[in-house]
Amino acid sequence: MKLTETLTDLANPTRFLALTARILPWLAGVTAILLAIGLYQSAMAPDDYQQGATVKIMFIHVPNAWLSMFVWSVMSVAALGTLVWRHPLADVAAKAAAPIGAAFTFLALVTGSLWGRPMWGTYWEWDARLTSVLILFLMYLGLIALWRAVEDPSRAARAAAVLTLVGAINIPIIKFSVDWWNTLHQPASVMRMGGSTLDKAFLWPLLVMAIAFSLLFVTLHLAAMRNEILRRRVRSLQMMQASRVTFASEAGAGSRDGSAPKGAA
Amino acid sequence: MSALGALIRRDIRIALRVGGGALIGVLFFLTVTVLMPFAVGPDLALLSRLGPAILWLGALLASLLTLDRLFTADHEDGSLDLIVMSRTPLELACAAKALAHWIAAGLPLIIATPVLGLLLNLDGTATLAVAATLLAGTPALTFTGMIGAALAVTLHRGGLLLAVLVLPLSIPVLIFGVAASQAAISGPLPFGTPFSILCALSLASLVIGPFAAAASLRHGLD
Amino acid sequence: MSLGPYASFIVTSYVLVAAVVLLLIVWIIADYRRQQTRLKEIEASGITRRSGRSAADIR
Amino acid sequence: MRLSGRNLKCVRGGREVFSGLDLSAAAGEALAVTGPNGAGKTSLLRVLAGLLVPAEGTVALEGGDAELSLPEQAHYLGHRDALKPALSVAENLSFWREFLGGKTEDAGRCLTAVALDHAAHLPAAYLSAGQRRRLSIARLLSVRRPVWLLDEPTSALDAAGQALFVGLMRDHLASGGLIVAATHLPLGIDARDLRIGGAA
Repeated sequence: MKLTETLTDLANPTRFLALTARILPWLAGVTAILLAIGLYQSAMAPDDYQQGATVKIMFIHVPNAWLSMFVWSVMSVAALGTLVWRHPLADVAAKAAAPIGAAFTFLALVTGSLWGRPMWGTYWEWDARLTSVLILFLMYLGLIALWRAVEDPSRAARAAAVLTLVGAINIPIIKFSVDWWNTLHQPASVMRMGGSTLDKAFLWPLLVMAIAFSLLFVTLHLAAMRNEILRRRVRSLQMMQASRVTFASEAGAGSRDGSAPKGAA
Repeated sequence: MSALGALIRRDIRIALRVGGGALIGVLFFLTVTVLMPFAVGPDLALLSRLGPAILWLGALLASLLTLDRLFTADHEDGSLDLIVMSRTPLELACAAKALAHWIAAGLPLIIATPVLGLLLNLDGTATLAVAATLLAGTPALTFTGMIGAALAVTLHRGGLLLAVLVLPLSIPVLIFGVAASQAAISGPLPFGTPFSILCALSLASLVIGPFAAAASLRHGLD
Repeated sequence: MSLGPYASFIVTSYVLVAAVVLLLIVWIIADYRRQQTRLKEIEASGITRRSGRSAADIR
Repeated sequence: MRLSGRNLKCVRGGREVFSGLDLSAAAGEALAVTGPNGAGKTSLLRVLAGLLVPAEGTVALEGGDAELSLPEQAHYLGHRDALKPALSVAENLSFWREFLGGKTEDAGRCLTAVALDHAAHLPAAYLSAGQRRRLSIARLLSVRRPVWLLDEPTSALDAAGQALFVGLMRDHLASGGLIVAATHLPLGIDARDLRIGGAA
């Protein structure tokens, strides 16, 4: 019977929930401390001789940009888990990561355009790097739409896994094409974000912030996975509830006849 | 009145639930708009000149493509039979369904316009003008598109056929919508003239759409 | 610490990041609470998991 | 109150389904429309419901509410359940209750009557075919309409569900209602037989 299968599948997630409950508070604590250190260091970092104080935007822009790609690779690994190993936690991980990844990608876009405004004079320039991030953002939204379009999560998981992997293969191709398209139209680069050599004074705060944001993602992801597991538990219990109603009514149908609202109202 | 309220509430609720298509329209709008610069090039001056036209085309396609299921879903599960039989006039029921669709799928397009305006290098006035024309014009798109959606039930076909049927009908809306936005940005016409024609088109479609849709639904059921 | 002529951009970007991250956290916590109450409701209606353990129990 | 059809002829897709059909049913009476597949049972019900226009003949309801047409005083229970899987059981029922209007019954009591009260807050997507049919039957109870037009009403129901539905139909007839049901199974209530397409 399908129901028992679903319930045995929950056995493994149950252990995951126990583990999550134990480590989440610690993870959250470490994330908060690292974020505080990172923020302090970025506040204390000197101004760049070219960009002045706007370089401070880099300390939050770069971690978000890094996460936008990192989350997609996490989802790709999870997609492999869904398609190849059929691990019950894999599609939970993939589904929970998508909105978080979309949020970080959105932040990368917004901070990027806020960083670019003083340089370009407009909020948005079809700069190769930002444009690629924008396309990535659209792909995240498409993935979320796919998850929302199908009611049965295990059916949606297969489709989403295929789309995630195709996306992972396509991202470098898109990146390359956008670079090419961009240089075709604008031979001279408008600006070079960050520059090639990074001063040590910037490197440390950036590194701390990157680690802090990665930990933030791990924390949020684990919590979101826990929610997703509970949501599926609610779903399977509700289906059980729906089928039990019929059994109950079979036993009590005779007596229920009398309780029907009498037609003459 | 409470019957129409119930219909509007139900349709909006379904559009926002899992499986509903309310936000896919906005995503489509976003994607189409982002595609344009790859075709015409990233020249900001050019983009800001084409901006209103790009946004209008995107909104037109987005609001049309989401209309596909307006009546078909109700037809497939038998709800449409009961709606036709009910004491509520079918014309009003059609208008209520279109209104619910516009709230769930049309309004988000207008809310997304400022963000897309930023991507196309439109300044504040231009974005405001495009958003205002879309606010006045998208009801016309929904209510004329509804006729096509009703025909799709009759013909047992949707999708591209619907687009082919309805796109020619929406040409006037497109002309005056883009004209009004251009007038607000660069002139020389005053903004008011094309804008009031746009409003008139919307009002006319509010009347024509429900009657035409109801007529084709009545004859199309079997 | 002076932020120079572009202080508003720097502050806006930091505030935005904080707002979005807070929003994510609030959404996740609210979602958790919602699932927990639903599980408790179902349990109150007499449906239990096969293992016999409480559905809302995550430990 | 009397529902009558005179000299009805129905043509679908260029093919004549039935012709010269007369029928009549009085208040408190049930009419069981029987016949082989393709004889036009569903078409006849849809003609009565005003969803199909007959090629010839007339349908009339005498003694009902003079302000309202026959379809507006009738419930139609078709093959399809008119339910939205995304909405909960209670939301589905209360939508039809509000939309159909007129004299209404308490939605909770109607769900209890079809033994779905425990499932009220569950999404309709989780219901089985029989449960979906029960929910549609709850719609007939939630809004008072004198005429019930039923198309194979018991097909998806189990024995308990059929027994329950027979009780509900008896109540409806006892309160002065009128039933026209297309069926190939015994209805379980006293019903006059109307056999169509019998020659085949």
